[in-house]
Amino acid sequence: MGDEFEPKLVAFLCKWCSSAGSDLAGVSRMEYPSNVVPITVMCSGSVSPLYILDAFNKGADGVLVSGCHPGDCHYIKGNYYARRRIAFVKKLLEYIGLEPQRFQMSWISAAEGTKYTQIIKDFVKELKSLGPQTKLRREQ
Amino acid sequence: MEKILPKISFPHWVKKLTTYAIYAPVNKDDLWNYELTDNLQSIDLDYLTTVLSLKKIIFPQREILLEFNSSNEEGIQVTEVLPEERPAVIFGVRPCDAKALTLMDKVFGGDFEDLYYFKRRNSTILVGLTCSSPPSPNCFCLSVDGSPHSKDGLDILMTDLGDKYIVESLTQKGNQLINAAKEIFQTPKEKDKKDADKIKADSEKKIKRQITGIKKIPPKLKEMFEVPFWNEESLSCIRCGICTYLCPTCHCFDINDEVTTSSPLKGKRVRTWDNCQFPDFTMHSSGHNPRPDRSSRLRQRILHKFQYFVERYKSYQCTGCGRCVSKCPVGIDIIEVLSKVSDNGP
Amino acid sequence: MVSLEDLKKEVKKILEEGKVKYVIGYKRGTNSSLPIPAFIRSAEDVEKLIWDPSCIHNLSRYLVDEKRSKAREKKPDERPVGLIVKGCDSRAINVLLQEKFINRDDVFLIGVSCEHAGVLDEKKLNKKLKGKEAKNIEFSKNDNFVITTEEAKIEIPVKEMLAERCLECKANYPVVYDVFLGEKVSKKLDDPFKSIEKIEAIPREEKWAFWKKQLDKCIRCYACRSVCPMCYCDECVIDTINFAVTADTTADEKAQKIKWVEKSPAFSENFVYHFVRAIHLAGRCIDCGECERVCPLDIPIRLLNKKLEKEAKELFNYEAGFDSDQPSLVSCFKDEDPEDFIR
Amino acid sequence: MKRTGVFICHCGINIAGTVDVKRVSEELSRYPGVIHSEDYVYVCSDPGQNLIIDAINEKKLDSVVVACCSPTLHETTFRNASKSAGINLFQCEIANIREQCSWVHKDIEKATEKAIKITKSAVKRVRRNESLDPISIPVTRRALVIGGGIAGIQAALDLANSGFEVILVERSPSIGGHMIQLSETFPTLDCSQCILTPKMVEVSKHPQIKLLTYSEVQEVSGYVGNFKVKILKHPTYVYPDKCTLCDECTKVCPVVVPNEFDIGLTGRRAIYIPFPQAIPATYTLDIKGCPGLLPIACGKCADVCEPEAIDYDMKPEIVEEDVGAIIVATGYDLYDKKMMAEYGYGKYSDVLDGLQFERLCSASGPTMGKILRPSDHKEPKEVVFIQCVGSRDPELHCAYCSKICCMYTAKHAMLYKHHVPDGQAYIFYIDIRSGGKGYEEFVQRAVEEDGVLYLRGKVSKIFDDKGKIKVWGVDTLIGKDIEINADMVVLATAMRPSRGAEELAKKLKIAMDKDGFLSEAHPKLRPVESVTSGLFLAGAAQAPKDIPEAVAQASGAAAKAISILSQDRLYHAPTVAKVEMNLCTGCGMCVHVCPYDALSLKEGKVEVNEVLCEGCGTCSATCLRAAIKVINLTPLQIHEMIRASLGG
Repeated sequence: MGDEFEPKLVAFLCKWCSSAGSDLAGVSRMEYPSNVVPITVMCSGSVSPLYILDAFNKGADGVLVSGCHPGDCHYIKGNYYARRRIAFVKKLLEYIGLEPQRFQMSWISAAEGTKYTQIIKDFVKELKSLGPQTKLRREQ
Repeated sequence: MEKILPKISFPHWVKKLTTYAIYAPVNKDDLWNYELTDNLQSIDLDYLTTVLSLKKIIFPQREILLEFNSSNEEGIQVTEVLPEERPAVIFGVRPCDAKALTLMDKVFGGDFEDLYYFKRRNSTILVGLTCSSPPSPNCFCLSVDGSPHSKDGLDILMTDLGDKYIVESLTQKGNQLINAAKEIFQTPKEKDKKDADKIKADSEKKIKRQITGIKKIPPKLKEMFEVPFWNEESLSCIRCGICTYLCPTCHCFDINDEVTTSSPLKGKRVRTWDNCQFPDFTMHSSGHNPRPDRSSRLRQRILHKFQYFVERYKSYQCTGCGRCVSKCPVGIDIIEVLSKVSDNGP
Repeated sequence: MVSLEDLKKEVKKILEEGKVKYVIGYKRGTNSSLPIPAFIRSAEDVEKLIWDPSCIHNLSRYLVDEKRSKAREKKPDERPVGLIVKGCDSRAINVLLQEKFINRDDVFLIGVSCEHAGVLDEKKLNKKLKGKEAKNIEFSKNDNFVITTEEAKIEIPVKEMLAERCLECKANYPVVYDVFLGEKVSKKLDDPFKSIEKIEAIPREEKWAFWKKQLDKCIRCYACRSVCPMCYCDECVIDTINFAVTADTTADEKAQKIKWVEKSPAFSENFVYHFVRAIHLAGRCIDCGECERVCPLDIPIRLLNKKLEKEAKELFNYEAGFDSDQPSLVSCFKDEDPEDFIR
Repeated sequence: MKRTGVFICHCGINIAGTVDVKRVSEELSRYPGVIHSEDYVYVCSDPGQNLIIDAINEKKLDSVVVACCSPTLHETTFRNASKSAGINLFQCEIANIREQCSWVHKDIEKATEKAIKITKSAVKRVRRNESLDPISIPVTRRALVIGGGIAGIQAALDLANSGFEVILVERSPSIGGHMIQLSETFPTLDCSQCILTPKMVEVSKHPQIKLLTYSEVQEVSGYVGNFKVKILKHPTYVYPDKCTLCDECTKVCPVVVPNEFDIGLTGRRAIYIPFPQAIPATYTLDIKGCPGLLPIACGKCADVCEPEAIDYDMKPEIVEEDVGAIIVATGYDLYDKKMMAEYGYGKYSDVLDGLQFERLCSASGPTMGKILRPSDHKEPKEVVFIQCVGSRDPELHCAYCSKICCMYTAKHAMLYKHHVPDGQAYIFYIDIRSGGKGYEEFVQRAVEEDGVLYLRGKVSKIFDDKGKIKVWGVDTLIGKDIEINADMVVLATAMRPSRGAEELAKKLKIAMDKDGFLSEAHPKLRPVESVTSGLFLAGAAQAPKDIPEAVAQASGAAAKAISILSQDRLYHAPTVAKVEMNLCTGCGMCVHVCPYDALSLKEGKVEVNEVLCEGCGTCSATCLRAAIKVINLTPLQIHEMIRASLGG
């Protein structure tokens, strides 16, 4: 089993909701695959499309951007801008033929440790069935 | 050595050259380019000037120079990465592109031989083809000491005689290539030679564009470093890199370290084409840019090709392929610019 | 129909009145039949002007150079620059106004209408002429292209030779101008997103193969961004050191440059470049098609930008270049923006 | 390159149980820039913190990464420890390897790999952190309260009594708001005016309160601690200090206009005092009704004014004030009656709204406290009260519940029964919402003691029928149509944000919710703050509320304001946006997206107001040319963190 493909998942979590939600998952001792490495940013609105491309370019098999639910943004409306920006990134990635499952966005509140756990579990499962992401990654 | 090769025998010749990588002009989606091909039935004579010149094979846009690795305890290990030495044959080479390589040889040769360049250059055999009619409306090889049937840089020159080619071997490498399939080559008749001469002579007449008074240009340019002329000529320039990247003689490059992982440190040192028309080409780390605007960059391109290079290597750094003229998005025309220098310069 | 004589008259007038410092229009090129940009400074120069369906260039791009050179001058001529704009070009002006790159009084716009349908496609023309030179290009009464070469006069149906973007154009007349020539006739030829729908319809792996093949070709000559009026940044984010350094630039600022892409023209790097450019043009690209026209490798760059134009329209009902007062697409939102893709 | 120290906490077995901390420490010790790497059982303990301090001193570290629990827990602890060893607070970063790693994974090998990536990522980040000091801002120790209703009065008094100068701005000629119009208040039925007027007088006499009535806020600039306010003071044409309240002027004034105080049930003159207890106690000349300010047009009031208190040449005045905090208490208006034509409001004079009914019940009202029909001054024998008029009606009117109507309608019905014991009160309702101290008991009392008849259902039609008002409705509990021949109908119309609130919100840059009420910073945790720091909300301007809630929020807002005003200087996190001037083209996209209005364009470049900026970074993702970034979480840092997270 040691040779099983272990996807690399980068998760951009907003500090106030999604990262707090993942903390809650920890406090509640929920279990999910270790394939995800979180990068806490201040707000989902600060996630530049370049970050997403950079992650794929550097070998990520999947990228998650997660922010507060609409209306709950710590910074009032950053997640609304994120929603627009990410929509374009997602549409364009799919347009060039990247598997849509590789790039996802979610709303995870500070109370949704369960949701975070579930999303990571599903995401990793999907990535495992897709296999390594070779389309956008830089040749090693 | 001169031989006749019936066109139907051409595939047999290619088939014999199994040890070589075979390149030829290939049309993909209406664009011609020299491509690696394993199924060369004929050389499509109808082909127009390739978008990129031979440069992309001999001096590729990206070349790995070395690899570095610090994964073990002995510090950083550096491994030289040399190009593969598989001998290659390039068919259908336009004389101007072959000539361009002779110019590039001067740059990469000299006191320090560029190992990477010459590994490829020396293992490549160039089979040229006389341009019976100009492959581009902007061909001007005659103006820059070239011709549609120039033998410079070629190992073999083929000329299309209808149902056959007359094949002139020009070098030892050329002879080798013919000898690889001796049996299919015939001895040319006098008429064939005469026909070939006629085609060559006619081919020159078909070249429409020329630079008037090219000889006057290098000395004139010498006096033209600071004149408003460049400003005027570069007004429409959009500072893209087409002219330079498509030029068969432009050879500037940049070297970068492409780091794969930082711990342990691993990566490659690569050489890539660079482009004097880009604003960052001359950017100093201090922030000073000695060629800050379009006019100084256009001047650099012209002066390099028609003054500095001439002074140093006694030849123009231009083979008249016309690529920069045809592909300039805004119609900047080096023939026109130089003609103006010749007519009106100091 | 825009008459060349009217156009010359207009240009002559504003030059003679001293209303503008110069006018950017089109003149005959030296290397082929296609026109090239002309910088008209005097009334005599006006005679060089031409106007026909091969006047492809989006001249608004030169406002970038104008702004840069103006910034370098000690006592700049504050008069506006005269500019001949087609429908798409005028939308570019609107975006530049929206982004405060120019002020409205920096430009004097001579709007010309594409009442016959638009401009031709250079590549389609070259294919048709096979190296022959077109002496004259015009429209016939029934809106066909009439191309006169040395040997013959050929009539070609509009759809065969028109630039792809003109076939899908939404407004073939200028939306902002000071002087307007021609008639505002809206002419719809194709579905506005026909070319995009074609790609959207193909299976994912074929899409991927298509784009892989296309972006593999890129040699990063950057002609696409160089010709783009929206790519007016002094430094592109994907460049590493091409940095408009001034005396105030700190060492820290220089050290903070990021190498998002390598200089190597590998697919992964080309992809980041083209993708970022497309994303940055979302809600800004006005589909002048210049990026695709100038690409020496024929990469269908327009199909990337146009895709996001489609999404902007469909998801957010946003169209670029029609209103210079609205906030940019990505600097506004609506509560009801779609989020069906969010988990 | 920096000299970074890495400390890996075991957290007992919380981390060490799943993560091989020794291996993390060893891997990190080989990472570029890491000078020191060690693990310890509890880094947050005193000996643990001492390890950090000693390592900083001994190995001349200039930055620290602690791999431990979530930064929400011990970031401050470790930053302070680092600071005590002489390095800047911002040179310490936390790698969360507990909540986000050891607690959620079981496989030691994999969890260790991940912990290494997280820690390397933090090292990458701290390497590019700048040393920063909190931004310090001076504070103007005065406050502005906008709105002189009960909420504004309460807030002003709380502030003033705490020793801070207050400017209280009220749009109308007197403070008091809607509360002064009420007769009695639920659930205690104490007299509204009796409890409010003492507070109004206190305001007028308070040395720390500067009262500006008949005034409106025209412009607000600046930021927390340092607002600059321009207030437009409309001319009243009467000098309050000269006016003796003799009332001679109104006797001669030829103009009668509807009296706002009685919601049009009575008239008043163009020169008037809104109500006898008005504060400031003075007359106002309303030029909208006045025939003209030129003595030639009328001039009667000035003629009879013996103290010469009337001055037709009085001009509008702009008052400029510097304040440190602002409380917005602009209150509510009732839903526009034009919208409620379906209930005959405005068409039949005996269809009243709640405030009009209050005036009818009020001892100081037009009928001296007698409940009489406006049409014929007869005592109504059957009165229908309708709740949720305009509220809870998402299709046609307002989706929200106006909250106070259930209670005041019960009160109205009760008051009616007290005035007309033989009359019958009907109440049409959807639900009875009587949450609040003594509220449910109050409603029960209306039903049980006063015999108010509650009908669950909606009214379908109201029309005039020979001097009576016929009310058709449905009782949905018994499913029967109901017809009532009423003498009077009272509508509990919805509460709306007061007129002009939207305009004011724009001036103050306070967000509004979809209904036009001012948005609080957080619905649960920051209910009295607006998103802009230094701006607070009180009363019905934020959402419909009753008097005790308005008062409580006002006191809360005052306390919040005091927490700013009581300081000499304010400190603001320095991790704010920063502009690379030579990349900025001044397109203004970031200015648009900034939720805090911290960005503005100046000479073609964007400028950051560091005090307003909260460092969210939305600007940086919006900028097409990476010309703006948030200090200490820059794109470069994230770029390197991405690399580290992927094992590069």
